[in-house]
Order: sequence, then C-alpha cells, then structure tokens
Amino acid sequence: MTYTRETDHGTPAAIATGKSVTLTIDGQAVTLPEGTSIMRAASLLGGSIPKLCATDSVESFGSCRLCLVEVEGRNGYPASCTTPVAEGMVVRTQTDRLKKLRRGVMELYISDHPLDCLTCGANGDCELQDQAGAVGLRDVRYGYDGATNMGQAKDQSNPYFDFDPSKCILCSRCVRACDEVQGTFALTIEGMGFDSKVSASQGEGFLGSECVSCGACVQACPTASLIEKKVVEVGTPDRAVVTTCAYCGVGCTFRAEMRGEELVRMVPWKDGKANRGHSCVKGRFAWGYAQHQDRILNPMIRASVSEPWREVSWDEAIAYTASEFRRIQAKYGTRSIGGITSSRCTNEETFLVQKLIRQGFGNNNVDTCARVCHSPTGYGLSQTFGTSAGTQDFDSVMQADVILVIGANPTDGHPVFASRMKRRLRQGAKLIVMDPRRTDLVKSPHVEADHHLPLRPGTNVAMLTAMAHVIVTEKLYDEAFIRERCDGQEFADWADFVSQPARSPEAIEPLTGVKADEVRAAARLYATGGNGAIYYGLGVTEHSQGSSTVMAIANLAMATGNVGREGVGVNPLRGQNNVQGACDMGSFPHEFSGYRHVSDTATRSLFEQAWGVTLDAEPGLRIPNMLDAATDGTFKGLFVQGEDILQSDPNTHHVAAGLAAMECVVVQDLFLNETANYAHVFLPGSTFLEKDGTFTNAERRIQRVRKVMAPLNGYADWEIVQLVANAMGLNWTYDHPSQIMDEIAALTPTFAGVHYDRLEAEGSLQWPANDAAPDGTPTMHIGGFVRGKGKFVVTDYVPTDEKTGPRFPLLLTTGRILSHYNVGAQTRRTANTAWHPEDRLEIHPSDAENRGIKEGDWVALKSRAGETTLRAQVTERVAPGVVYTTFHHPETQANVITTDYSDWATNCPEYKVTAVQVMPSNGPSDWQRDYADQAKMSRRIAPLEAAE
Amino acid sequence: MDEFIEGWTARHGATRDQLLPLLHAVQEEAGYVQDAVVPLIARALNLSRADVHGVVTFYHDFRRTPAGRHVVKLCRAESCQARGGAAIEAAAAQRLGVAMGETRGDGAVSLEPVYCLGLCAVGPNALVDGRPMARIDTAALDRIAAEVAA
Amino acid sequence: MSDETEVMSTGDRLIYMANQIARNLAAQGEGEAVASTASHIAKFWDPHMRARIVALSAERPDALSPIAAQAVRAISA
Amino acid sequence: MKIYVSRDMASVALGADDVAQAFADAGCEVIRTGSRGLFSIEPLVEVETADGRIGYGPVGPWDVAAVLDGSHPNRLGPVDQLSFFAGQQRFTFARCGVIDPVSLTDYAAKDGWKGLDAARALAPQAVVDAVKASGLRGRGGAGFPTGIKWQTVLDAPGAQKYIVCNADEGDSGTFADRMLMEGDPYCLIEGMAIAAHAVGGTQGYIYIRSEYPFAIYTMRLAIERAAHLIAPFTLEVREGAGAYVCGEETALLDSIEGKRGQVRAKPPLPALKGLFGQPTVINNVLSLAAVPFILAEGAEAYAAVGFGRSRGTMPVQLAGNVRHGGLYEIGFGITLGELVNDIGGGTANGRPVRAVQVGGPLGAYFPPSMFHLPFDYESFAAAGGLIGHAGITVFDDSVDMAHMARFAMEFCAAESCGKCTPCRIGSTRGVEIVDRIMAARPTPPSVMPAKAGISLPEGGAEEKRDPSLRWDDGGLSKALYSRSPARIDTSLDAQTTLLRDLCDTMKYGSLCALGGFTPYPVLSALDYFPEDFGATAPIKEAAE
Repeated sequence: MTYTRETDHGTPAAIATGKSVTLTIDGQAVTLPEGTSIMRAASLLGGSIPKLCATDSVESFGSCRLCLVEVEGRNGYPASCTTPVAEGMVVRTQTDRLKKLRRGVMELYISDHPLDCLTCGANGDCELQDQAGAVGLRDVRYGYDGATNMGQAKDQSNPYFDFDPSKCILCSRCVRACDEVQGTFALTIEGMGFDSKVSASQGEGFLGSECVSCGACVQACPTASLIEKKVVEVGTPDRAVVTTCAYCGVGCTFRAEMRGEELVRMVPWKDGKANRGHSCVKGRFAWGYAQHQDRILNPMIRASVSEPWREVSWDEAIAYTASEFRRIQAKYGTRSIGGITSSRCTNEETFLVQKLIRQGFGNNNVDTCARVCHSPTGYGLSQTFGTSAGTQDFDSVMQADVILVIGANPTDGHPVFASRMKRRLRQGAKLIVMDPRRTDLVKSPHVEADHHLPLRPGTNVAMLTAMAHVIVTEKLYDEAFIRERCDGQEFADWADFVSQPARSPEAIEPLTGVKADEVRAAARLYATGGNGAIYYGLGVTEHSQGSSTVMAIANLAMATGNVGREGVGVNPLRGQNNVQGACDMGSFPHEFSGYRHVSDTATRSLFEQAWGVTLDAEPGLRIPNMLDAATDGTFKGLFVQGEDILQSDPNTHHVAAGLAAMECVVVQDLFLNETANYAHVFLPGSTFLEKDGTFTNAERRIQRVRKVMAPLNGYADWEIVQLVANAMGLNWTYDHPSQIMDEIAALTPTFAGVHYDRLEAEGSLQWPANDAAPDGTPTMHIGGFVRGKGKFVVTDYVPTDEKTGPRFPLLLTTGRILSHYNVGAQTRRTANTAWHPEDRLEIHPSDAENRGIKEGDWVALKSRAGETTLRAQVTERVAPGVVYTTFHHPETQANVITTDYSDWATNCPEYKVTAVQVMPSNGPSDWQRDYADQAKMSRRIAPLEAAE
Repeated sequence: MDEFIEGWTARHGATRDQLLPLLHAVQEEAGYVQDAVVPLIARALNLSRADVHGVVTFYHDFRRTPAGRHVVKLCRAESCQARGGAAIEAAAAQRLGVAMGETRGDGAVSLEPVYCLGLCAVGPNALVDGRPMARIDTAALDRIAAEVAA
Repeated sequence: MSDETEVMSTGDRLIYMANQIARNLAAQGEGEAVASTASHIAKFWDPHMRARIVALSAERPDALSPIAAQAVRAISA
Repeated sequence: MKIYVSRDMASVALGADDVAQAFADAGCEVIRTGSRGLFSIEPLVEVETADGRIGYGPVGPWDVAAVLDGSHPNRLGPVDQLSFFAGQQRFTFARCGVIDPVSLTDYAAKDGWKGLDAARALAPQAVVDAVKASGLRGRGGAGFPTGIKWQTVLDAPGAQKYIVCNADEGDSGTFADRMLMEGDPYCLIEGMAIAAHAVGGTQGYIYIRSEYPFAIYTMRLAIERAAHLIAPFTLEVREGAGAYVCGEETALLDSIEGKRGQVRAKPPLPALKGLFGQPTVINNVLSLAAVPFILAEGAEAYAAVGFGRSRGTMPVQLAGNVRHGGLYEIGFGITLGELVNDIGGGTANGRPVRAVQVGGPLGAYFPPSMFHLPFDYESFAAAGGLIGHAGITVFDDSVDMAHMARFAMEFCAAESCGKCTPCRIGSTRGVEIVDRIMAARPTPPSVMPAKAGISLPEGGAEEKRDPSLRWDDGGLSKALYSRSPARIDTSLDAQTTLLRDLCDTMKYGSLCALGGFTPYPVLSALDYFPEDFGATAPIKEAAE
C-alpha cells in the first residue's frame, strides 16, 4: 500500500453563510460556498496550484507568492489563497506568464536553501522539493556566494523533533499553527527582512521555551526544518492506518504512519471529528512505551507474593487462573471473587470482562476505575437528565457564548479540546472558571477568565446553589423552557429551596471564601450571556458531595434553558480514553450495559437468554467494598485488567491490606505495576497499537482502534479474556472484536445501530445510535429529556467530614499535568519525563514562608491516612491554605495521603479534599523506603531454569 | 523595572495595542529593552514571551543592548546622498572612530543609520542625541566629535 | 469522625455510608429522605452488605441517624 | 516689537532657536510659528510693522540689530509676495508658517473649525458626497478616491469605527506631513473630526514615525487643547518604531495593534475589517488635512483646480541638490521641468541636473528629457513612474545611477518586513547583482566619492555561515555541481537580464508596494541611464 498523504486544500473551508457563487476555473464551471478561496476551489476541482505558505489547518497568509493566478478584469496577479471566489469570476491558473512568475519565486527560495535533498530527512516528503519540481526550476542564477541563512546550528533540545533553521523557508506555517490551532503563541518570527528567523519564545531551544510540544508546528512545516527525530532516524513512512489515541477522554484520531512493522510517527487525522486534525504531546509523540523493555511479554505465576515470579506458558497460566478462581469459589462462596475492568482497554474487552464475571463467576462483583473519577457523573446526570453521559459534542463549544469551567484544568487534562475552547474564547466568548487554583484558563497568554471563583476545596455545592439563588431570585431563569421540558412542581420546590437567604452568595461567602458580588456577576453572565456551556472535571466529582455537585450543575443548566441545542449543555471532561465506554459496557456492579439495573427482570432475561445462564439479580461489590470484604476474609479472588488500583485508588494502606488478604490476584497489564506487587498471576497485556476494537470518548463518540503491529505479548487483550473464560468452561467463540460489538448492539438499545461496517463508513458514531437515531446523536435531549421531564434535585451543602485542624491545617487537592497521564505507567516510559520528572507539591509563598520552605526543598506531606515526601514548588497558582500535587510518579505515592472519605452516592473518593500538614524534611519517609524495598522484592522474576 | 511596568499599565491599560508604547517607555527609562524585561512585559499585557520578543526584534528603534553615551543618527536616504551624504557618512565613521551601525569600543558614541528625518532640502542631516543638525560638513563633524569627547 | 482514626473497619464504614446517604437526602424532608435512602441502599449495596447493616443497626442502635435507622428498618422488612 | 521665528524641525536644525533667543534677549516679543516652507531663506525672521510682516532671511543671532533697524541686506519684504510663495495655491498649507501652531485663537481667526462646523450641520452622507465631489484622491501615493473609501466605511456595519491617520512619512524627499503637523496641527485634527462625523467614527489614531519627535510633541499638545472641540470623538498619537514598511496601511494597523508591522493580505479591505477588525478610515495626513477646506469653501472650489482625473492641489516637496528646496502647494498639471528648474532653480551647487527621483525611494528616476511630464497620477503612471507623496529629489551630474539602483535594493532589504519571498530574498539578491554589474562595467563614470555603501544590514553573511561549508576546489565543488560558482554567468548581459527578471518577479509577485515598487527606481535607472550599467545604447524593455 503506498503512502498517500492527506489532500491539503490549502485554506480552511469557508464559514457557511448559506450563499454560494458560480465561477469558472481553467474553463471548468463550479459552484461553491461564498468565502471559499480560489485555491481551495481549484483543489476541490482536482486542479493543482503550487503553494508553500498555505495549508488548510490555518488561515491563508499570502506570503510565499507561488499561488498567483490570473483573474479576468483584475490587473496584477492575485494570490489564489487570499482571494475569495466571486460570482461570474473567470480564473486561469496555468498560463505561461504565471509559470514564469512561479519559477522566479522558486529560484529565489532555492538561492537560500541547502541542496542536500538526497541526504535530507524529508527526502520524498517535502513540499519545497515537490514545488521546485512542479514549477520546473532548472537553475539558480543567483549563485551561492551571496548572503545566506544556511549553516545555522540545529536545535535538538526537544526529545521528539529537531528544528533546523537552515532549511526554513519562513512560510510561518509553524508560527500560525502554534497561534491558531494550539493557542499557545510560543513561536514568533525574530528580526525582519532577509535575517528573519523562526524563534521559540526568546530565541531559545524549544524544550526550555513556552512550547508545549503538541507537534502542530512539525505537522505544518512543509520542509525538513521541523521534523520528527524518528523520521530522520528510520526514514519516511510507507503506509498509514487510522486509529484512536489511548490517552485522555478527548479521543483524538491519528494516522499511525508505519515503515513496515515499525511505527514512524503518529499524525493527527484531519477528518477526526473530536480533534479536527490537532494533537497533544502524549498522543502525538509519547507512544514509545509500546516497545519499552519494561513490557512483560510472558505470563508469570507464583503461589505467594513473597516469592519471585515464575515465567510459565500461556496454557499453564490460564489453567492456573481458572482453577484458582474455581477453588476459591468452592471454598468461600460464589461472591468471594470479582473483577475490575479497565478504562484504557476497548469497549469489546471491557464487555467481555464483565461477561466473564457475570456469566463465569456468577456474581455482579465487577467495578471499573470510573469509580474513582466520573461515577458521580453517571449517577447525577441519570437522576436529572436520564442518561449518564455528556450532552454535547466537542464541536458544540464553537457555538458557546459563555463557557463555565468547574473543577477542570483542560489545558493539562484535555489539551486538544482546550485548544478549541481557547480558539472560541479568542473569538469573543466569555469565560467563568470555578477552581481553587489559578489554572491557565484563569490567565495565560491570550486567555483571561471574565470571572474566577477561587472557592475553598469541598464547597462546590454551596457555590452552585448560591448561583442558583441569584438566578431564581433575580428571575433570570428560562420560564418557557422549564414549563415545557421540566417537572413544574419539582422546579417550584427547588426554586423555594435555593431562594432561602441561607443559600445566598452573601451567606456562603465565609464558607467558599469568594466575594458575593463575584458570584452574582458570574451567575448573571451564565444566565443571560447567550449560549451557556458547562464543562466540568474531577474537581467536581472527586468530593464527598460529587453527585450532588453534578446534580446542582444540571439544575443550573435546566433553569437557564441551556440544554438540548448546539453551544450549551453539561459536559463532563472524562479522564481516560474509554472511561465512558467502560461505564456504557456495564462495568458497574449494579447495572448491565446501557445503564440498566441488574434487578430489572426484562433486561436480565435478555442477557440470560443470550448467555445461557441465570444471572445474579443483586448488585455486586464496589472496589472499596471488595477491599473491605477482603480484609474481612469473605473476598479472596480478583481479576484486574489494565488498572493499577494500588497507585490510583485512595488510602493506599487500605488497598494494600485488602490485596494482601486475597488468595489469588490476577493482573493483566503491560508492565509490572504497583498492584502486581500483590498479584499471583500476571498475564501480559497488549497496547492499543496491537489490537482492533473501539474506544468511546467523552462526547459519546465510538471510534475504531485498529491494529498496526502484531502484539508483542502474542494476544490481544480480548483474546486473553476469552482464554480465561473458556478455561472456566464458558465456550466463547469470538474471532474478531466486530462480533463482540454485534453482541453489544443486540443486547444494548442505545448501541443497537453500532456495527463495524457503519463505523468504517461514518468514521465514528455518537451513541445513542439506533433506529431512532440512525446517524448517532451529536446533541442529546433535543425537544425532551431522555427520562421525559428534566428533574430538579434539591442539593443541600453538607460540609465534608475531612476537616482542617491544628494537626492538619492545610487542604490538599490533586490533579494532572500535560506531559503525564493517570498513574504515568505509559508516559513515565517515554521521553515525557523531560518535562515532569517528579511530582511536586505546589504551596503558596505565605504558607511556605512560615514553614521555612524554599523552592525545591524536600517537604514531608502528612495526613491522617499516611505520609510521603516530595519537593516543593512555591507558587501563587494555589490560594493560601491550599496545596496541590499530582500522582504520576510511584516514588511519591501521593495516594498514601488521600483518605477513605468518598462521594455519598457512588463512593467516588474525595481526592480533592484532604487535610494535611507540610513540614520541611530531609528525604523519603520511612514508609516510602519500606514500600520501595517491598516493590523491588516483589518484582523479581526467577531466571528460567535451563530448558529440560 | 517590575514596578515601573506596573505603574505604567495602571495609567495606560494593559491591552495588546499598548505594547509599542510600553516598549518605548521601557527603552526611555532603561536605555534599552533587556531580554530579562521581556517576560515582565509579556505578563503585564498577558502576551507570550514570543509575542514580545517578535515585536522587539522587528522594529529598528528597539535596542536589546545599551547604546553609546551619545547617539548620532546619520541620514542615508536619497536626498541626503544627493547633497553629499555618502561622503559625510565615510568622514563621520572615520572622525568618530566607529563603523556605521556600531557602538564605539569605549561606549562613548553609537553611529546609526536612519532613513530620512524629513529635512530633505537642507541635508546631509543627523539627529545628535535627539537634536536635529542640518547641512553637516567636516566642521560640524568636529563639533560632534568634541561633544562626544566632552 | 475525628481525624485520629486511620482506617475504618468495615462495620464502621457501612454505618458511615448509611448516615452519609441519609444526611445528603435530608433536604427532601424526612418522609421522602427515608424512602430514597432505603431505595438507594437496595439499589447499590450487595446482599451481604445489606444484611450486615441490618445486623449492625440492631447491635448499635444509636450509631445510625434517625433517617438512616428508619431506612435500614424498611429494607430489613 | 513683535517678531515671528519658525520652530519647525528643519528651521531648528538650521539654528532658528538661537536666532529666537537673540531677539528675545533684545526685548522683542517672539512668536514661534511653523515654517513657511522655503529653506533657502531660513532661519527666517518676520517683523510685525505698520504695513504688515516684513521678512529677513537667512539671518543669524548676530543680525538682531540690522534686522530691527531694517538695514539687513537679506531684507525680503512681505514673504508671501516672494515669487516662490505668490505662485502657490495654499488650500491646505494656508496657515502654515503664519500662525502659532498650538494657539486655538490664531487657528479660529484663520477660518479654523469652519469646515467642522459645516460638516456637523450636514448629515454624514452629505459630508461623504462633498468629499466625493471634491475629487480628492489619496495623497499618500495610492491616489485612491477618498470619498469612495469613506463611503465604504459609512456603509459597513461595525460595533466601533476608527479613523486612522498615516503619518509614517518615510519617503526620502518628503516632509509635507511633518511641516503640517508641526505648523498647523489643528487642521489635521479638524480633518479627522470631519471624517469621524462622516462615517460614525468614535476613536482616532495618528501613527507618527519616531524620526519626527517635534511632530509627535506638537500633535499631542494640540490634541490635548482641542479635545473638547472634537468630543465625543477622541484622538491619540501612536509613535512608530523605525520601520519604513509601517507606512503601508495594513502594516501600520498591525503596528497600532501591538504586533510586528507585517503586511496583511487583502481582502479584507481595512475599510471593512481594519483596526481591531472593525471598519476603518485610513488616510494620509495631507488627504485628511485637505478636508477642512473642502467643507469650508465647498467641493467645487477644490475640484476647480487640477488636471485630468487629479483634482485639487498637491503640496509638492522639492528636495535633494536643489537651490530653492521647500514646499510648493499647486494644482495638478504643472510640469516636472517647471517644478525643478523654474521653481526649484536647478541644483544648489550650480552643476547641471542629471536626474530627479519622484515619489521617494520607490519612485522612478527621470532624466531632464522627461521634464515635460505634467504632475498628475495618470501621466506619471503612463511614463512608468509614480507621484507617490509628491517628493522630488534632484541629483546633479555627479550621480552614479548604478549606485542609486543598488541603494534602492539595499533600502528594500533594510526595510523589508520579511513576510513575502520576492521582497525578503529578492532585495538581498538585487544588491548582489548590481554589485556584480558595477564590478563588470568598463569605466566607472565620475562618480561621487568612494561608494560608502555598508555591507548588508547588521550581521554580514560571513560569520553566520558554518565554516564546514567552504567552497574548496576539491571534490566538494564537483559534487555540489549546481552550486559551484563556476556555473554562474557573471557577464554584464547575463547579470543585467537577471536583474530585469528579478524586478519582474518582485514587481508582480510581491505582497505590497515595498517589494512591488522597488523595480521602479532600478528599471528607470537601467533604462534611462544605461551607460552607468556598462551598456552602450539604451535598452528600452517593452513596457510590461
């Protein structure tokens, strides 16, 4: 299959105005939307006008002057990229006069360009090379002894790409990509005239500059000036496979560009409906973990966790797993074992794991890591709207007038979506940020929130109810919408509740620490500023009142009529690539796929007929309950796929105690993770590059993951689950994930229309996709809520039990950073450590000062649950009294600090509020040392005895 | 310098269109726009360091290194050339001991090109420390050299 | 719950969970709150946990808040 | 005794301050005015007498007594009766040199604000119609009908509309904008206020180049004093920063917006999406300063003067090696020869005139054989040149036209914004080509003293180049065959043909007039003065 580059029409599609014009280009008539450039028109007709500074991911610029055309009745030679089509225009693009001009421009370009095509990294993949051929340049009469920009030093500071100014043609596509597509404005042109030069920040190396390494400039660069190191190393790709990124919930689609079996580069796919041709450092560059030497490729087992691992064959490991689970069930009862699905595996794999547990184990003891991030979203939105997912698609943000971001840091957690949000903000949309920290959205180059509400951690419900107070008491609510779409009585009750003086902004000011008039102004802006769109993250859900906060958000949206059309909605920014899918597939202990409760007889009998077993009608155990049951001795076996609960779940001591009490823990993952320290069976897993399947992103978009290389461990993850299932006598006969999706579609109404051939044709589908919505549902709740009438739920502020006191005077909240993902298992095994090698504790200058702490000092972080040490970062990003850290690096084990308090409805842990004390320290805590020793001990793999 | 910028933006506002006026003010205050000041300006106007660096390096007026104690801006444009400007330029470089576009070793004087001061009927002209001088001849150069030496 | 105890026992956690659910639904008024707390526990707790909370409410009658206690009585009938 | 001395930057450069101080020390009441606009008689002193103001010039500080008792040999009598002034039609520059520039009473006494009052009495559309009827065209150089531009802005929807004055007058040989801003600032302010009323403009900016410190000071002072008269329209001066390219209207807008002064692509036209993306009137100082007269005296009075489609007066600036350098406001149609010889008086040093450049560094060079040309947009365009900002720079017979062609490329290289390829790279290559021609031409004519051209602007090519790329004569040059110097034809014919090809690429490929018009001086020098380029007979390229 030859490597075909995606067609580049040179300029973006025109903004639709409904009008179209008809013109002729080189004698061919064509009718196109008003505002389309002549260049794009010619390209759509299959013609080819030479271009170098034009690319359709950024606005036209008109600098290279290669694309000049003749237009009848207009003197001169306008650039086709910056000239829109007009009614009756007659354009000629291939006259001799134009050929002479184009050759003249190209002769100037090549008079200042190295002639080392044969040894250049971009040989065969360079637009300058192509255009020089296309215009027929045969000589450079200017000679090469004049002034030149060649011979400048290369900047190789970025771990993933090089910058060679000598090969730069000053087309500014990189600068414009950084400004328009990414919105970081890290690049500029330094100087003027002949000496102009692309410069990162103040002419420094890319790595130390403001660059966030999203790769947009490398993608936009027409020559070898900005080029991936891997391309220089192994050569240009020869084939491309479209797949979906396995990092965050944005669900960017990429072209995995291969050279034989070797992945050369991941380039964002222009037709990807979630990322529209953009990427971030993780998806674009940090895929090296797939071939990292830490990957375990052979199954291993051991009788006890104190012994070293013993490598065994697949058959032996699978048989051992099945027999152990059967043994434990026989000894301790059917409900004594369970399993955890992964939010990073595919929908098909997650479905099979919960099927293994329900059909194979015969109980509902299945949970997923969504428990610890967006389970409150599932509960809250299903209570109010009737479905457990976000209401919009990502494109919808481009129609928003007021954007309200609560407890989310998209520029770090969902960077590609944040870029689109920043583009909308630059177009004039207003922004309100509710977050204890001064995140980049509060203020960073070209972005400034109109209102920042720096509330104390844990007081979300008080703040949102106060906003509701303003909206109701000042009659800013959308009466018509409420009357038509919601339950009038419930609204009345809710309205009375929120209008009481105790819930006014003034009353809650002491609690939240935010000035009342700021809250009033923000509420008025959201209610009256046009399309109001709410985006929220784990800062909302990871609280003891997570579910109440989600419902309070839903209340605000319903009260102001901001649901059921483009540009509005309630949008959870879900953390992982398939956390939405994991929930959809029935990973929760109380429901089957499609959010139908296990006690619902009709649904259960549907599954019983399909699977030929009677199913347990009682909800199973959640992860914290499994661990409790384990310490009580009634839960002895656990199957964990693609999850590291020891590092990601709170209260590490509690998790460790639970795991230690079990007799058979089976871990299926890429690497020996922290949970594997307590495992008895390790089944090596496969990466998203090594298997087919689908992921569902945060906008309910189901997208294909396609195998680009053979799995190093021999099996795709779904094949491994099938092996275990068949070893337990379940007789599954899948030979391709499409069959699993067919089964899902047959059993799940909202997925009824989802089949691989449809996904191949449409590129992606947003569920519900069934007869009622054959082409999927970009925007939900149009005309009416899934549950019928929107339900207003009274949400009263109940302060968390996690209180600061003399022993623990500060509040810790946690989060993520751009360069790392979740527990860092993947990103720590890539060059991303160049940006964030260790977790740091952000502390306010005043809190640091009165503890004698300076920037970079080692500090001890202690809560009632445990203690760890890490280095301090003194910053005003956090408010006084609040400290912040990430949990990407196991050495710090930040979760030894987090407590066992959790959301009242879903037990989603309260990561965001932990009372702590911070004191100077001189190095790792004792616990950290013991933990490191234990981890080292348990990772030993016995050397294979000489083959008998 | 941080307080200066804060005081200035408090009086004039911090929108992006204030960048050139602020750069003029910073150069007026400190004599030149030091690389270390660029981040402060960027933060004050909520721009990226790249934005500010691109503007500082684009315009001839903004210096990134200190100028000489005296600055002689000699006009090189056509009207002054028609009145003997080229010869005066050579003489000035020789008399002041500094090449065009450079600052003398001892930091006493910078000789800089300027393309037209709008005194095109009375050239060759120059701005000497901001003061316009017309019909410059070797005698005028001597006076300038004396001033520089003082 | 003072901030001294490190890890709650399973029993303590079940009681704490029941009280927390009741406290967060209290705003609906006592009658409503008891019904929704009961249905919540029935919907999300596994049989073993439900049996355990019923036993605990008998052993430690004052541990549960009024709403929680009524709810537990409702599910044990 | 009341005497008048100019405070114009040129007058000060010639010693006017010392003269003023000397008369003040002698107890006279000294009024500082703008310049009359004839620099051969400056420093000029005018003495208030019973029968009007009597001028003496040039004078020095030591001439106080001779001037006061009337015996000074340079007594000129009433200045406006001098032939240089009597022949002019000063519609725009009537007050310049007469009044105290920042005195509101002086201004009002000389028909000041009459135009604004007239405009405010009319509906905006009527004001636009008057400007259309006057036939006023852009005085910055483009010659676009000002009325049509205003009509577009009036019709364009926009939350806010701006009035921008392009005072970046960077052309050599032009100083009319400077003189007006320093001599009659309220005239410009009044013109902008009228424009604001005509199109619904709320905020105005005057972008003045940093090389004009006096104009910046005077305009800011005048704006402060006249603020209440033009309210609610507000005005602000913005100082340039030494970039000639910011004289191009879209680069100027980017500069005001706090960005690098790079040229924007059109469309969109600034009239529809200009400053901060809003509809914007952007005109030169002289276009706006002509408007008060049009509203005060009526469009017909303005249109009555002129030639062909060039209506009204043009303040011509005589500069360079000219005897009577200065400002001569006259209706279009006067010939180039009349301006240079009759009014300008030929060269200052008496040597014969060999060439004149019209329209600044991007204007064409004309030999005396073309002095019949009438001063009008269309005539100059037809002759392969342009009027530009109406600056005329006179050169005597010592000029080396190859050097001037080289300087045109060198100036473009020094001031290119670097955005578009033909200008960014072409200008530097142009200098290299002319250098080769000058090296290859047989006998360099008697030229000006040693060509003191510096190497390219800061950072010569050598030290930046990687030493490993030496062109040794070993195998490397064979390998880099297409790059070896031997392969380049450095003959006179080849290089001249290459220069013409480069000019063709720059003229028709460049994004703006800087790269686009640099071929005018280069090709006109090559065509009219082939002998300086080593050629024998003039090679007249068919006009493209």
